Amino acid sequence: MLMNEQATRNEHVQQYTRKDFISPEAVRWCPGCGDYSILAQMQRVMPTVCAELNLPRENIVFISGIGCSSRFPYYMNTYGFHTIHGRAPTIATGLAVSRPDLQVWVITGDGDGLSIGANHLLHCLRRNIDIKIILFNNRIYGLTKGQYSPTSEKGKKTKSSPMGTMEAPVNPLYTAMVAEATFVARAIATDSDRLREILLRAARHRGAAFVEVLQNCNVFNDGAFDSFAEKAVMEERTLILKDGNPLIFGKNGDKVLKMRGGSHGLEFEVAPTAETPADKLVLHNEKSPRNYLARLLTTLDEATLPVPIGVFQAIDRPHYGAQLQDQIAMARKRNGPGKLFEHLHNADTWSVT
Amino acid sequence: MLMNEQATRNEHVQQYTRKDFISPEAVRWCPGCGDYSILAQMQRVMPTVCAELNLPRENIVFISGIGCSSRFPYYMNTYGFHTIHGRAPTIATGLAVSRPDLQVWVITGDGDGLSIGANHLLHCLRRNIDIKIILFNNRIYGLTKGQYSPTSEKGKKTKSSPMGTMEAPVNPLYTAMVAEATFVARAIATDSDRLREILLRAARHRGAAFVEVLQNCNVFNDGAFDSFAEKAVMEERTLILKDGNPLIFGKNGDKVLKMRGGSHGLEFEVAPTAETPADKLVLHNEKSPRNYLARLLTTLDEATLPVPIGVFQAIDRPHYGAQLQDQIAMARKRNGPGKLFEHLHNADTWSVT
Amino acid sequence: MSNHVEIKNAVIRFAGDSGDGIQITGSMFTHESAILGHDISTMPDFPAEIRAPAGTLAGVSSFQLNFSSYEIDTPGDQPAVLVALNPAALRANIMDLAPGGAIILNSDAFTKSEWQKAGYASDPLADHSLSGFKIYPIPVSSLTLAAVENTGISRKQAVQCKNMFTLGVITWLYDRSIEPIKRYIDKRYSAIRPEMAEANKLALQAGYNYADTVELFTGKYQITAAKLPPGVYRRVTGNEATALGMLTASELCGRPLFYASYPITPASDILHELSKLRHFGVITMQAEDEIAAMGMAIGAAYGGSLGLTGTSGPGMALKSEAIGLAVMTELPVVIINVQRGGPSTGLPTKTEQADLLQAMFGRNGESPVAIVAPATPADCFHMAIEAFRIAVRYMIPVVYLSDGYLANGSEPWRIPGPEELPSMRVKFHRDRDMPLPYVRDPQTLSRPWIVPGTPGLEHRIGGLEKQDGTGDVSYNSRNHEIMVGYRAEKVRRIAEVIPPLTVSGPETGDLLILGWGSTYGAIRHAAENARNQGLSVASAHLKYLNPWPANTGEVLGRYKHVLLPELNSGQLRMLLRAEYLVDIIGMNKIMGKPFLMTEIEEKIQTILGGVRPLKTAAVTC
Amino acid sequence: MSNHVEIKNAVIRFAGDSGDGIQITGSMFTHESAILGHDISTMPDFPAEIRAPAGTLAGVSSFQLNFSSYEIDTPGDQPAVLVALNPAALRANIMDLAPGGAIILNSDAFTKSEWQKAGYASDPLADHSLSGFKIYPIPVSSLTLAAVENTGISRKQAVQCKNMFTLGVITWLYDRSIEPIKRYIDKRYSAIRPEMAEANKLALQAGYNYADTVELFTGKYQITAAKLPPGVYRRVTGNEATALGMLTASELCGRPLFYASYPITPASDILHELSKLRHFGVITMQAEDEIAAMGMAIGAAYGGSLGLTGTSGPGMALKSEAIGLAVMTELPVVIINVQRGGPSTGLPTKTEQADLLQAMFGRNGESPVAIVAPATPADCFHMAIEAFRIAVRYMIPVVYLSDGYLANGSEPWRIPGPEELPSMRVKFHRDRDMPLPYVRDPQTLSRPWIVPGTPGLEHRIGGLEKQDGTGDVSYNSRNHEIMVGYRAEKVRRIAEVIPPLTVSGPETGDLLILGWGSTYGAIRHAAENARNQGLSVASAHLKYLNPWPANTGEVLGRYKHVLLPELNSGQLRMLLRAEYLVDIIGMNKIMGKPFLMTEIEEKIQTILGGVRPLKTAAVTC
Ligand SMILES: Cc1ncc(C[n+]2csc(CCOP(=O)(O)OP(=O)(O)O)c2C)c(N)n1
Ligand SMILES: Cc1ncc(C[n+]2csc(CCOP(=O)(O)OP(=O)(O)O)c2C)c(N)n1
Ligand code: SF4
Ligand code: SF4
Ligand SMILES: [Mg+2]
Ligand SMILES: [Mg+2]
Repeated sequence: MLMNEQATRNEHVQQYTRKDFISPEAVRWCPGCGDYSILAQMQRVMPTVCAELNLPRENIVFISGIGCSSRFPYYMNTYGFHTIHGRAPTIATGLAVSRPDLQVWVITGDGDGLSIGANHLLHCLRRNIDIKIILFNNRIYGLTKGQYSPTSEKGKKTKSSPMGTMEAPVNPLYTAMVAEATFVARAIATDSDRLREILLRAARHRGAAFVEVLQNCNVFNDGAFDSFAEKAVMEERTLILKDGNPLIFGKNGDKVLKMRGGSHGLEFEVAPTAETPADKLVLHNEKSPRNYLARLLTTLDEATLPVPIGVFQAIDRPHYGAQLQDQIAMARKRNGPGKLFEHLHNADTWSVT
Repeated sequence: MLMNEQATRNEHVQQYTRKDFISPEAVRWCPGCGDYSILAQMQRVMPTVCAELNLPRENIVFISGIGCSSRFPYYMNTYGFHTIHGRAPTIATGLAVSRPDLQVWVITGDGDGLSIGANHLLHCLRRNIDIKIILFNNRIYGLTKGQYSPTSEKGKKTKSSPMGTMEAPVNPLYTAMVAEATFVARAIATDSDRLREILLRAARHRGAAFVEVLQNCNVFNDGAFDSFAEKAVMEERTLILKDGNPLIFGKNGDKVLKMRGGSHGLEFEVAPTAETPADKLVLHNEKSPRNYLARLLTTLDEATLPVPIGVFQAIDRPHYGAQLQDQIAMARKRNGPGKLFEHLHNADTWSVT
Repeated sequence: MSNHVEIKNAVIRFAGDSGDGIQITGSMFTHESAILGHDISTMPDFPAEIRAPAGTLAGVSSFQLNFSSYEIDTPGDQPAVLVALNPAALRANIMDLAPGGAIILNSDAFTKSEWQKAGYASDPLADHSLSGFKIYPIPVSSLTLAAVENTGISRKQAVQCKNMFTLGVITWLYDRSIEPIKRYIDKRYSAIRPEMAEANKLALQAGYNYADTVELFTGKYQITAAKLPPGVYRRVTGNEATALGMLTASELCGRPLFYASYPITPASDILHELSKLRHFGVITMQAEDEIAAMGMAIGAAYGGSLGLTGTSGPGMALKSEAIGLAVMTELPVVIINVQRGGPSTGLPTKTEQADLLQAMFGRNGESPVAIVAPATPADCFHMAIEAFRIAVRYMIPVVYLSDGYLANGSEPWRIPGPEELPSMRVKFHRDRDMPLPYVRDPQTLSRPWIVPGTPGLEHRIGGLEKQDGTGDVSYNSRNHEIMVGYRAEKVRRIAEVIPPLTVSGPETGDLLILGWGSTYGAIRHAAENARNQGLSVASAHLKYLNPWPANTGEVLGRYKHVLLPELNSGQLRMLLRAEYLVDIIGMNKIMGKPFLMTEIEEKIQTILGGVRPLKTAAVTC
Repeated sequence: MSNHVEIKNAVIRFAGDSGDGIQITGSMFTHESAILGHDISTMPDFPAEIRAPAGTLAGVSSFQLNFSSYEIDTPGDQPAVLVALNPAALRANIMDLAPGGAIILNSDAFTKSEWQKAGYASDPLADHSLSGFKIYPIPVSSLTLAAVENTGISRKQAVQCKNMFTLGVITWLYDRSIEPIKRYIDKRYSAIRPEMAEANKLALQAGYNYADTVELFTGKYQITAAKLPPGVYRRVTGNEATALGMLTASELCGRPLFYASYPITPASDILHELSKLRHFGVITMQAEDEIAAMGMAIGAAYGGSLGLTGTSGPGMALKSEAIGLAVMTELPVVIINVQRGGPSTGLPTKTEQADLLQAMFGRNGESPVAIVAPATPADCFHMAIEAFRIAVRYMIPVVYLSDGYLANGSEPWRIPGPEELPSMRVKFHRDRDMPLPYVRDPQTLSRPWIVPGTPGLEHRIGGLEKQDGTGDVSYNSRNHEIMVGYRAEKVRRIAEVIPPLTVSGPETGDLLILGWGSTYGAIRHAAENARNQGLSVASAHLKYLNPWPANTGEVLGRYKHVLLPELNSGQLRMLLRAEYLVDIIGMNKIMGKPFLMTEIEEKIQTILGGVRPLKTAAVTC
C-alpha cells in the first residue's frame, strides 16, 4: 500500500562514462595510497554496471564506516553516506531492505569491518542482505595513524604493540564464509583488470557480496602484500580462481594445489601439474552451497601456499529483502492490504453513546 | 614489581565435594529447564577440577552476560559476576589477563554470545585468552520470553517472527573454529557423563576453550534437540568424537562418516563401516592446528548427517596472558624493572634553581 | 444475600505464582469491565525471572485493576480486594491492601511448607497478623479439581484452572454475568485447546456457584458504567497503543514504517505487535543488538521510510553514538525508550522515569534531540503520532519516553476517526535547481529530505561536521559554531507547533503540581481531591520535554509553589530550575513503582500546611 | 643588525603542508625554548586526514608556541610571527596573525598553480592583501636543496629538509645558538638515518647563516628565562602527563595498572605511551572496540588492578552501558575522555568541552559517577592521580575529562619528588567474618574491595539491583530507593576529600570568572589583565566536576557577577544554575578552538561596563 514510488526502475538508463562517477570533492588520501586504484576501478566499472543492470546513477548508494578507506563515498558521484565506525552494514541494511530499488555498496576497512564492526558484518552476511561489501584490507589502522588491526600478522610491532602483537589475525574471507555469505571474493588493489572484473561480478550478485581488496598503506604498513602481489612474483605466488577449472597456477600453469587426507586430517599441498593425473585434479566450484573446498581455499597459509584471487563462492539464495517482500505479499493475500481504521477497530470494542 | 600477591597458588588445596559448589541462592529457572543439568554437572565436576589443578575454590570465577543461562554464576558457590548483555568475554578478558592465578569461566547463551556479543567472543577466542566459555544453546531467547535467536533454524515462527525467520542460522562451533579457538567442543545438557567429561577437559585446557552445550528450553522451544538428543535415537543420530579414532557411530559402530571429493568440491557421506576398508577411514585428530577435517566436522547438516559430540579441537598455543607475561619479563630484562622516579626523569630535563 | 451495595469504583488485585495464570485472569476481568462501560486502569507486575521457584516471593505475579463509574487514570492506590492464590502472594501484597480490605485466598495452599516457603514464621491464617482485614478462605485447589474432574485433562492442567475458579467468585461478587467470559474463552481457546477451554469454563462456573451458595460474602457490589465521551472504545496497553500510533503515523505520512529492534523488557511487545503488520507493508527487523537497530532505522530514514527503533534503558545507552549520527545527518528517526528501573540492568520489570537526562544529554558533543512522553496507556497512540510529526517536519531524531507502567498498564481508548488525526503528508525534495542537502527551510530550519533515487541530487552526508548549505565536510571554526547553533535552534522552534501547557484547576494559585510521563493520573487526581477539599491546587502535565511548550515558564510563574513529582531523583526538576531559576519542589520516588495518589496528597498537605515560599529569580535567561 | 630587542614573550606559529614536518619543527624549537628556561605553552593543529592533497587548505598543519620570561598558561592569542611554507599555510593562518605581525614565507612555493590551489584569486604577494603585515619572503626550497646537495639523499628527501632551514632562520631571529638543536638531531636520528640527520643539520645551518647574512630582519629578539619555581623540569603534553600520572597512581596504590583502549583521536597517544611500560608490569590491551575496552577495565578492577580505559567522545558514548555496570557493581575504574569536537564524528582533531553532560548523565537510570578535569597539560599528571585516589577510596567509576587542546598542547612540568605525592595504598577486604560485599564504610559509604582469590569471601555481583549489605539480587522497592540513595550520597561525600575552590584575585568583588578544564590559562590571565587595569575581577577553576568542592556555592555568592566561559553551549553553567539558582552568565565558543585571552577580556568589559546584576534565589535546595 505504501510502496515506494522509486520501486520501479527507469526503462532505459542513460549511457554513463567514468567521469559521471567522479565527485567534485578533492581526494584526500596520501599520495601513493592503494585506495586510489580501488576508487579508479570502481569509477571505471560503474558505467558497465549501470548499463548491464539498467540502473540509473541516482539509484546507487555508497555507505561507509570510519577510516581512510571509508572516505571513499565522498569521491563517488552517487549518493553516499559516511557513517560511524563499524556500523555501515547496519545502515546499509536499513536502506537496502526498505528500498529494494537501490544498489547499496558498503565500503569498510580491516579495522572498521573486522574489529569494531565484525558482528554487524557477520549478521548482515547471514541475513544475505542485498548489499555489496568491499573491505579494504591494509592490515593496519590508517586514519588513526598506525596501530595494528585485526588482520595484522602476529608479532607485528606498531605504535600500540611496541613488543609485537599476540593475537591470531582474523581471516576476512573465511569469516565471511562461516557467516554464510553468498558471494565471496578477493582482489588486489593494484591488479586493476581483475579488480574491475570482481567489482562487476559483485554488482551483478543479488544478496550479500563480500569482497576483500588487499590495499597497500604506504605510510603505515608499506609493502604488506609485496611477497605475493608484486608484479615479479605474482604469477608464482597467487592462484587465480576460475569456476570449473582445476587449481592450477605458476608460469604456464605448472603447479597445482591438491588436498591430502590421512590420519592427521586434511591438508593442502602443491604439486607439479605435469605429475598430477587430470582426474585427480580438484575443480573449483563457485556455486555449490555446501562446498567445503571453497571454504578451505580461504584459509591457505600465505607464507607457504599460493594466495587465491578471484571469486571463491557465488551462490544463489533468496536475499533478505526478497524474502521480506514475499512475506508482505503473502500477508496481503491472507489478510488483504492493511486498512488503518479497520485495523484500529480490529479488537474487542464497545460503544459509549 | 607490582605482581599480584595471589599469583602463587596454594600448595595443597582442600578436598572439595559437590556441596561446596552449591551457593545459598535459590535456583530460579523454570521447572524442567535444561540449565539445571548443566549446573549439576558443573557442581559435580568442580571438586575434580580443583584437585587435579591444585586450585582452591576461591580462585574460580564465573562470569556471565544476560539471559536465563547467564543466571548461572549466582548458583555456583565461587566468585561470580553477572555482567551485561553480550559483554562477559570482555570482563573475563580483563580479569584473566590481569590475574593469571584465577580460573575464569564465561557462561553465555545463544543470544548473549552470538547476537549482541558475537564480536567479543570472536576476538577473545583469537586472542586465546585463558578462559573457558560455555555457551548454552537453546536456539531461542528465554529470558525475554521467546524471540528467535541467531541459532534458531531458518523459518522458525516466534513472537518476533510470526511468519518465520529469514536468516541463515549461526553455527557456533564453526564460528569458534574460524576465530582460531584452541579448544572447541560440544555437549548435550542431558548427556550428563559426557558433559562432565567435556567440562573437565575444558578446565584443563590453557587458553580459550569454547564449549557449546545444547540445552532444552521447555517453555519457549521445547524439544529443539529431540531429533538426535532423545535417548532412543541418540546412538544412531550422534557421532561421539574420539581422538585418533575413525568417525564411527550407530549401533555397534555400524556406520562411518567419510569425505568425498570430486568436481563438485568436497562433501560428507555416511557409509556402512563394514564396507569401508580400515585404511580408508579418516581419523579424528584433535591436536593438529591446521586440521581442516575438524573444522568441517562442525558444519555437518543436522538433518541428514550425525551430530558430532565431544572435543573437535584441542591444540596447544601460548595464550594471551602467557605471552604478555613473557613480554613483561623481556621488558624487565631489557630495561630493568620499572622505577617510577627514574622514569619520570627519563626525558630531556632541565633544572631551575 | 441479595444485599446490593452501590459503589463508585473498585480496586482489586489478583496475585499468585508466575505459573498461576494471574495475568490472564486479570486481563479477562478487565476486559469484561471495559465492555460493561466502566473506565478502567490496570497495572501488572511480574518477576524478572521467567518462572522463579513456585511458592517463593520471587515468583509472585500480580495484576491490579481499578474499574469505575467515573473517569480514572490510575490503577488505584490500594486494592480493596486481594485475591491471593498462595502464601507468597499474600505476603508480597498484603502491605498494599487498604485497611479493612478483603482477602480472598486459596486455603488449600496454606500448608506449613507453603507458608514457610513464603517466609512466614507462623501460619498467617492462624496467628493474628491479618486481623485488620476481612478474610475469605476458599479451598480453591480442591474445588477446582473437583469441578473439572470429568474433562479428561491431566492433574497439572486441572490445577491450572484455579484462576478461573477465583474469577468466577469475583464475577459473582461484582454482580456480573459470567456469560461474556465464557464467550471470551470460547473465542480465544476453543479452536486450539478445546478440552482446556471446557475445563476453564467449568471452573469459572464452579467459582461463581460457590460464591452464590456458600454465603461467604455479606453482599454484592454494583458499579454503574462510567460516563465516558461517546465513541467506540477498545482496551489498549501502552505498548499496543504505541505500535498502533506508529502505524498510524506511517499511514498519515504516506511513508512506510520500518521498525528495527532488539528484544528487551519492557519494550519487546512493540516488536511483537508491529511484526504482525506485514500486510501494511510494515517492515520489522530483529537486529543483532541495539546499535544495529539504531543503524537500521537511520538507513531506512535516509531512504525515505519512517525509521523507528525501540528499546529500554540499557539499550538506549548502546544507541547513543548512533543517535548522534542521526543528529548530525538530520534524519527523522524516532527512538522509543520504554524506561525501566536502573542503573545498569537494574530492575528490568519495574517502572522508573530515570532516563530523561540520558535522552537529553547521553551523546558526545552538543547533540540536541526532541523528546516527547505519553501520559497514559491510551495517550501513547497520540504521542507516537506526535513523535513522527515532529521528526519529519524538523528532520530530527525524536526520543519517545514511555515506561514500564505505561507499557503494560491498560485503559479504554476511544478510537479516533480519520478527521481527528493530524495531516502530516511528507514531501521529498526533488528540485534539481537546489541540489544542496543542508539548505534550510527558513521557518523550521529543517534541511530537505532528499532520498537516494532522486535524479540530479546525488550528494554525500556523514558524521563529520557539515558545511552549511552544501553539507560537505567542513572543519571551519565559524561554520561549526553556526551549525551547532542551527541544530539547537531547530529544536527550540519545535515549540511553535506544539500545544501550550494547560492546567487543570485554578489558573493561578498556591500550588501547581507539574508532571511528565506516567505520573499523570496520580497527580491529576491528587490535585482534584485537594481542590475538593478547598485547596488552591492546579496540575499540569508536560508531554513535550524538549522543547517545552513556549508558555511553560509563564505557567510556573503563576503559582506560589511548584511541586514536581518524578520517579527519579529530580531530572526534569533540574532542567526547569536551570532554565527558569525557579525553586521547584521535588518529590521523588525511586522504588520501581508508580506514585500513589495519597502520597501526593500528603505532600500537598505538607506544602500548603506552610513551608517555604517559592523563591524566584530571573524567569528568563 | 646587532639590534637586540628585549621582549617578554613571543608567540610564533609554524605552518605548512602535512608532509612538511611542521609538528617536528615546532617541537624542536619548543624543546629548546624550554631548556633555555622559558615558560612555554604549545598548540598543534592538524587535519583529520592523514595526508590531504599537498598544497590545499585541507592539508595545512600548524604548530603554535608561546615562550616567555614569565609564567604563562596559554599558547598565546595571536602569533606575532607566522612561518608559512606554502600559500595554503598562509591563507589558513593569516587571520590569526597579530596586526603588523611578521610573515616568513617560502617564496619558492608561491607559484601561480600553488596559490590557486590554496584558493587565492590572485598572487597574495603581488596584490596588496598583506599590506598590514611585515613580509619576509625567502626562497626556502631552493636554498635548502642547495644546502644539502652533497649529502647523497634523494630530491624528495632534500625537499623535506626545508623545515630545518626555517628553523635555522627562526633560531637566529630569537638570538639563539643552533648547537642544541644539532645535538638533538644527532641524538634522535643519527643512529637510524645518519644521512638525513646530516642533511637536516646542513639545512638548519644554512637557514641560520642566511638570516645572519641577508639582513632581512631589522633586529633580533631576546627573551630572558622565566622565573619558574625551582626544580627539575621536562616538557610534557597532556597525553604524556596523563599516562605518567596513571602510572604514578598505580605505583602509589601498589596495584598494577591495566589499560584497555581502542584507538581514537586525540586519545590514542595515551595507549602508545602506556604500552611502552611493560617493565612496570603495566598491561595494555588494544580492545576490539570501546565497549570491550570498558569491559576489560571493569574485569581488571574486579580482580584488584587499577582498571583504566581511555577514549574520546564517540567512544565514550559506546562505553555508557558498561559504565553503568561499574556504577552498579561499585568498582574503581577510571575512564579517560579526551574530548574533541562533536556531535557524532564531528571535528576529530579539534578541541571542545561538550562531553561534560554526557559524563554526568549519559547512562540509563540514576547512575552517578565522579568527574575530574585537568586544567593544563602538566596538571594532567596531578589529576590523573586524583582520579584514581577517588576511585579506590570510594569504589566508584571516575570520568577524567581532558580535551584535544590539553592532550596535544605542552608545557614545562616540574617533576615532583616522592614526598609531594599523596599516599594512597589500597587494601583489599579479607575479613572472613564480614563476608558481605555491600556493607559500607560508614565514612565514605564505599563497599569493600574483595578480589577473587580471597578465601571464604566467595560472592556474586552483577548489574541487577543489589540487596543492601549482602549484594544479592533484590527487586525490593524500599531497598532500591536506599541503594540509589547510597550511590548518590557516596559521590557527594567525595567533597570531603577534595580541596576547596580557591580564587585568584579578590575574595569578593564585581566579577568571578569560573572555568573548568583547558580554559584555565586564558581565563586566569584575562582576569589578571583586568585586575591590572584596576577592575575587581577574580578567577576560579573547578577541577572537580562531580562533586564540586563543598564551598562552591559560597564562592559564587561572593561576587556580583559570575561569568562561566566554556567551549560548549553552557553545560557546567546549566548544572550550577540548577543547583544554586544563580544567574551565571555564559560565554560560549564552539569553534573547535580554545578561548583567546582577548575574547574573555572583551567579555569582562561588556559585563563590567554595566549589565544586569546577578539575580540570586535560594542558594541551597
Ligand atoms: C567509535 C569510534 N572509535 C574509534 C574511532 C577512531 N578510528 C577511526 S578510523 C579507525 C580505524 C581505521 O582502520 P581501518 O578500518 O583499517 O581503516 P583504514 O584507515 O586503515 O583504511 C579508528 C580506530 C572512531 N572514529 N570512532
Ligand atoms: C543491552 C541489552 N539488550 C537487551 C537485553 C534483553 N535481553 C536479556 S537476555 C536476552 C536474550 C537472552 O537470550 P540467550 O542469550 O539465548 O539466553 P537464554 O535466556 O535463552 O538462556 C535479551 C535480549 C538486555 N538485558 N540488555
Ligand atoms: S594512511 Fe595509509 S591507508 Fe590512509 S590514506 Fe595514507 S596511505 Fe592510504
Ligand atoms: S525460559 Fe527456557 S531457558 Fe529460561 S529458565 Fe525457562 S525453560 Fe530455561
Ligand atoms: Mg586498515
Ligand atoms: Mg537462548
